[in-house]
Amino acid sequence: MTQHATTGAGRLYGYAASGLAALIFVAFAAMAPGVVGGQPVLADWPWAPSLNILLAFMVDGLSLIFGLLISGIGSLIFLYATGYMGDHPRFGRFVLFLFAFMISMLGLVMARDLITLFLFWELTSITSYLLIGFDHDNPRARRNALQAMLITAGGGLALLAGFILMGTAAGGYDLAHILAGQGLQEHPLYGPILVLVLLGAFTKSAQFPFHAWLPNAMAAPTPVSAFLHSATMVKAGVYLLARLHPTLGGTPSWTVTLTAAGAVTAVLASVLAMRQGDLKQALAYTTLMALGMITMLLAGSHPYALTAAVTFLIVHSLYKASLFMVVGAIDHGTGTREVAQLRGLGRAMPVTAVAAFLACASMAGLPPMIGWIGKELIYAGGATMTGAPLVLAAAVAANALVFAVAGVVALRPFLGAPVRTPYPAHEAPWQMLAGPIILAACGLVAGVLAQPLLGAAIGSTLTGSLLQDRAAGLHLWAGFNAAFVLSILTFTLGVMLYVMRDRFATLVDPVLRRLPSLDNGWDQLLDALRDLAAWQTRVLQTGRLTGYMLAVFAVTALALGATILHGRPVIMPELPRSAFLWLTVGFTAAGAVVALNTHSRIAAIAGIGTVGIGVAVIFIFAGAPDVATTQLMVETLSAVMFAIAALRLPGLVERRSRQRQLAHGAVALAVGLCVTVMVLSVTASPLDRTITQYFEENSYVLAHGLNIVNVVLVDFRAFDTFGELIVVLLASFGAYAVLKRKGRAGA
Amino acid sequence: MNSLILSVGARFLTALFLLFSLFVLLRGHNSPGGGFIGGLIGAAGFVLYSFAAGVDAARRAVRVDPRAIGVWGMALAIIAGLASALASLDPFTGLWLILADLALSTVLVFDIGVYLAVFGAILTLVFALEETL
Amino acid sequence: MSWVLALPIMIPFVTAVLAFLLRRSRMGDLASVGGSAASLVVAVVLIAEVLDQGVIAGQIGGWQAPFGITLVADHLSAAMVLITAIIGLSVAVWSLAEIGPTSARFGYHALFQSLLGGVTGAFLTGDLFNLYVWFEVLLISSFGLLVIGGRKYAIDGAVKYVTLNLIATVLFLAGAGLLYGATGTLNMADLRGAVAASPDQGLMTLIAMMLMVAFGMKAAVFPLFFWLPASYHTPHYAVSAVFAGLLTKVGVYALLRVFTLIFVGDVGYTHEILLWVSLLTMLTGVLGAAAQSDFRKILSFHIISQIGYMVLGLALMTPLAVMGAVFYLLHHIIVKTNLFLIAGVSQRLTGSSDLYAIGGLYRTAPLLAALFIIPAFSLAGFPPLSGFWAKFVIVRASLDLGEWLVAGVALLVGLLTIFSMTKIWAEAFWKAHPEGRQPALADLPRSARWQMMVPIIALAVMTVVIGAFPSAFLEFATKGAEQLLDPAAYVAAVLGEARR
Amino acid sequence: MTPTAFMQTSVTLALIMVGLAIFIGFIRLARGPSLADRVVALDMMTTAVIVVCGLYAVRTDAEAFLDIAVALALVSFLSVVALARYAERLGRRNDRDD
Amino acid sequence: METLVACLSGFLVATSIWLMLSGNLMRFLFGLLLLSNGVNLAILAAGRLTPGAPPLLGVKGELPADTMANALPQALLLTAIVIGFGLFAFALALTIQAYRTFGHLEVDRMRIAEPAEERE
Repeated sequence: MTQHATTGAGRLYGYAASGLAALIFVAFAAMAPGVVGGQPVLADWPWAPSLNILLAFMVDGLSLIFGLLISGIGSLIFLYATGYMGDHPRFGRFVLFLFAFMISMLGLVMARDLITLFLFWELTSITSYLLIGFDHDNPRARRNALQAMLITAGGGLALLAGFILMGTAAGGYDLAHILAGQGLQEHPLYGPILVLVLLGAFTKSAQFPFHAWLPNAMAAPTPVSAFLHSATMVKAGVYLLARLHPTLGGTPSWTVTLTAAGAVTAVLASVLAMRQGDLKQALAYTTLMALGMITMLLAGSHPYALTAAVTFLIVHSLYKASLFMVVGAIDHGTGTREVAQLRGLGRAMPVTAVAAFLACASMAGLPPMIGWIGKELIYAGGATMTGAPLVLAAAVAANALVFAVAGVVALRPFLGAPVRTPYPAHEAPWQMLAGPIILAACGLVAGVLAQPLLGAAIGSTLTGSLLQDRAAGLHLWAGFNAAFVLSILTFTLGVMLYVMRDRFATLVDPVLRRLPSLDNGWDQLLDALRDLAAWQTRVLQTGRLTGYMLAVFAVTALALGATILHGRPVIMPELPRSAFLWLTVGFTAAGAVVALNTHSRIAAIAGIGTVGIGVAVIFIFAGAPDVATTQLMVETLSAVMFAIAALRLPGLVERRSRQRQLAHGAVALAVGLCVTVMVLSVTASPLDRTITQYFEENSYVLAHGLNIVNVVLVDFRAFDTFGELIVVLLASFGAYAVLKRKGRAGA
Repeated sequence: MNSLILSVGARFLTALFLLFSLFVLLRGHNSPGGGFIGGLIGAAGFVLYSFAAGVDAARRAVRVDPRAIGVWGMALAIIAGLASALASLDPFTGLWLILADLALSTVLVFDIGVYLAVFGAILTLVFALEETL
Repeated sequence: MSWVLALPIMIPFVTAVLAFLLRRSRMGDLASVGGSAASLVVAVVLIAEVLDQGVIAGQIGGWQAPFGITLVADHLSAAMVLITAIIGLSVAVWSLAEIGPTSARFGYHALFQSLLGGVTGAFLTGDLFNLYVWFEVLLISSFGLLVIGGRKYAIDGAVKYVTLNLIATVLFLAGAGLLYGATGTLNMADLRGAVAASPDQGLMTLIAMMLMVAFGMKAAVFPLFFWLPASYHTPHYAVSAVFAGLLTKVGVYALLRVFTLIFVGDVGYTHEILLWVSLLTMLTGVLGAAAQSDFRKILSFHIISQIGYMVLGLALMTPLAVMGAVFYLLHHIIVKTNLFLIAGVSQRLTGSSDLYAIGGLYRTAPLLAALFIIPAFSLAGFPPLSGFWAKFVIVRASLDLGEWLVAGVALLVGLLTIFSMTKIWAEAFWKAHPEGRQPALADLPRSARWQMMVPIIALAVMTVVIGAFPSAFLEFATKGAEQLLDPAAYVAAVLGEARR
Repeated sequence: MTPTAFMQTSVTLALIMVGLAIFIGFIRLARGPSLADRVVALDMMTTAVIVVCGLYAVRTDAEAFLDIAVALALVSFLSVVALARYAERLGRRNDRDD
Repeated sequence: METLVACLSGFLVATSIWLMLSGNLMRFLFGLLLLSNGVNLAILAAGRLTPGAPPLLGVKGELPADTMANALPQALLLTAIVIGFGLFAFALALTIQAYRTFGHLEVDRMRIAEPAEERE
């Protein structure tokens, strides 16, 4: 990486952000006693009172757990990032985005108003877009950032609709109010609300079938993955499910949907995780598995299931953040993340190895790690759920697979004889080691001291946020029960899978290959969208002016014609007897006919001139000398200008095919007919002449003029005339510019 | 165009046009006419002149850039519209000064503005068209 | 009273005269900026008056309505005037950096100011025929501005723009004339009563449709929008910015005004049509954008799609929906103008507007990148930017009515908007410049940098402020919508107790 | 038949005849075939309109229509001059009009 | 009388549309002129046709004995005619410039601003 002048400053930003995050962590910790004691912290400001929207926040048990995880892991991540990429030329920008992301995430978990929540939800989408695409010179990164953005933002829009409906159903957007109410399970809008909210949550938490974006999001720098895909971004969806569990949960549709989506995601993801050659990809898929597991547990309504969900969430955040950082350290130290190229790193990277072992032990669910308690609880909770056998089977399968993956990640790279790597393997700097070690150690400490450390927080989450009457206890030894048996089964299966992973590969690979790839489907979807767009543009925006005009006139004819049929205006035709008028109308129309098809420019001009003269005669006939004079003057000047212009213009040729002519003629006649009908209908009833009468009476008295038309023009309606003179003047300006400005190149 | 009658007559005709246009302008408030028609007729005079003597000669005869004439007309119309502020009346209210038989008013100023704007605009147009060969 | 209404219209024309007379010196440019600043001051006074007194009306020439021409300002009009002044000043300043002495000598500033005058006149007039006149003023100014750069493709764009818009204005003229013939009045407040009292309601609907086509064309709704994408990418950037902000909005304003004040007799028919039109407008606009690869063309198509939202608000005709339309109108002017200005800076820095031929702005022009994010994401409807509230209100209004399809389309279009905005972002900002250029703001001359960036920053700040502190703006829009849906105050202000 | 009635009838008859004249002039204008034919026909029609103005002034007893006649008489030949110029230049360029 | 003018107005509108659609810019201009005339006639007819007395008052401002023609639509028409002329003049200039730019007046072949799609 190239050295940059601002390197020192960049690192400083990293440390500062880490410190700030640590302060936030402390602040949350300080809030903990009160919150655990059942006193959530509340704050709100009016935001859009006319829409009944608050900028409202609340810290209860659930928010507290998330807040601690986000700020705590965040602090370590900033430290890690400083070691990992502190000399990147745009590291300052990186820290800024990551910090903005952290704040958005904290806002999300503390929001008490649905719209406030949505605000931060979307902010996480934007900031994660910028972070995933941080390596913006790489087209792959840009593509994957877009994918993440579109899927999560699309879900976000569904969520918005869901929230709006919830607001309507519950009579407000204030969560405190909604959760205190009856729950919306019986409300007629429940169905749509559920579908829309789940769409939002599933896309954000990458549940099947929206999971494709998450592994692709690994294009981001590793600190981003470690943060976004362990404790934060992807957890937003599960957070939302947990948060809304009391008001939306518990119905059959909730249970079935969550169980199915969670189970499929968990199993599929863990199978896929087994098959990844890239360590980071493998971790990404196990993240999916964890999200699936939590979603599945949130389908339940029993305290055991929910305790398991919350506990497993903590478990996963701790080990996954740690492991991502470990992988980053390996990448940093050796130049590769390919499992196949990594052996025997334990000697060169001892601290990393320790962190990896500890984290993987938690991931595998080995005692006395917190992961063991989490797994036990999953089985205990799963047993309470509807469809328990299926749930348990899925859980065992997923856990066993993850056990094997843990082996691949933690054992293989560090054990055995060292092999050649792109760089000679070396330990990472301290900034990059602090995070993994601390978090992995937390997994151990939390396991040993589970109940004293976490019991109260989880308890208050269950009773305060999820409105259960109690929580399950967190014990390393819960007795020789069904859960224990299943754990043993899991280990056995896991070991078998690890040992026979090549056999397993030959077994599943053909199946996996045949599965439709959602990622390819994504590209096809976008291509289809582009094709549709291109097709539409070809059809509508053809670049051919006659097509545009035909559309405009056809729409006019259609709009007027349909309305005539719809409203049936009254018409009373009545033919005049004046022979002179007939003659005038006759030659006017004939003049138009001459202009219609002639190839001679002069004949066309003369024809138009005839029409002008005819119209002027009608004006005379109607007692409008001013108008007639103006008409004749304008007609003369138009003819003069045309005559000047015609010298520079080519002759006229009719190029339309017979068919076109017919179509154009039909549209033209239709519009003309509509105009005639309108005029006839207007003249069918008498005119209210109040205004004219006023003009006639006051034109001399008040405006000192005998020519009423002129008085109207310069006095009664002088403002029209003012605009009109500007139009004429500006027309000449425009024409002058168009004719005189020498054409510049450029196309 | 080399028609003797036209080139000889054009000077007189242009003067006649101008005179007639002023006449139409000034009496417009009471009989058919007014700024528009006056402006059109006045401009027609110079159009004829340009036919007879060429655009350059016509431009010289007008002396000022026709666009500027038009803008001054617009300025006059604006002044006429805003003048009523002095009498704290609504905008575009006519102010009348009637001396015996002669009526002077902002309304007339406004009409003169219209005249000049139309006059300038048409000459701008026709001259620009003529010059694009 | 009437002066505060007339001055916002008159000042731009005075400025136009001054700017033209001073066109050969730098003073012309300064006159334009000064005049725009004066307009802004007057617009602020106007809106203060309106906030203070409700709907205000003034009679031109002192002729009592409905005999003379009335100027009226309610919340909507006053806000539109203010925003026009803001856009006017921003673009006038921005123009200093783009418009060269040649365009100035051909009367750029005069045309530009007249455009603003015409737009303001259209917002303030209470007379249908006078509205037509202001439409023409802004139209002819826009013709001039479109071609003043003298580029070849501008001629092509102008041919399409001019021909199609001429058709629209003739339709408007015919509609106004026929409506006069049917009711005997042109005053819009008076027309409300006259149209309602007309014995031939079928005819009223028919004239309403004629005006709908005319205004719909101005507003660029489906399927009458062709002129917009054909021309908006061809003139000076300053010109397309002010077009993008204001021109179509005049059409939307006219629709809003006429179809809440005058033609409410057959809402089941007219507004149902508007509803379908709005949906198709949203969809076709956003899909059109997805097919483009030119910065300004993408933005042009998005104008169409966003117009759909505003028309949708009108079509739904509930207080909340109309409020959404009003809010959308105001927010969109700021955002869209800003995006075109940013496109202008981008073109200046990277040398093209073809997204496949440019890039690298993110790395070397981070300020511009940050400033693009704000309006772009506001357009896409992300909180806490102004566009979020606009979209929120419209979607909520349609959901409240149980219009699932409408809400779905509105949301889908939001998603596709994100798609286009991120496309611009990825191609122009993230991607490296294909020719390896390193476009940076420092490349601009010092003065141009200020002239271009200050308006962009100001507009971006407005977007953020409206989004972050929406309550005052929402309440304002609510009040505006109330006035639209119940025009009693409007009618009373115009006509007094005298007539009808 | 009173003199007024006689006057009215004659004016109406005259109007119809002028109308016919315009129509006949129009036929020349439409058929051409030469450019000069058309230009002259147009001029003739304009002149006929001047007559219409006069007759109409007599019929309605409103002198306002005479003003149109005067103005038109003054300006009408402008278009003829312009068209003639056009014809002349076209001839010089050997450009056929159709 | 209105009926006949209404028919003429509709006829002029129809012919103008046919001309406008022809794809030739000069014909579009012819169409534009006819369209203005047609619409002006429609406005005149909508304001009712009163054969005879022009809206002029007597020397002392007295109203004439028989009803006068409606002054308001006449004023509107005057405005409309002049505006129409301005628009026409601009369109004419644009046509000349388009011819100088493209060498022809076929609008469908003016494809600089919206070139035919190449990537397909």
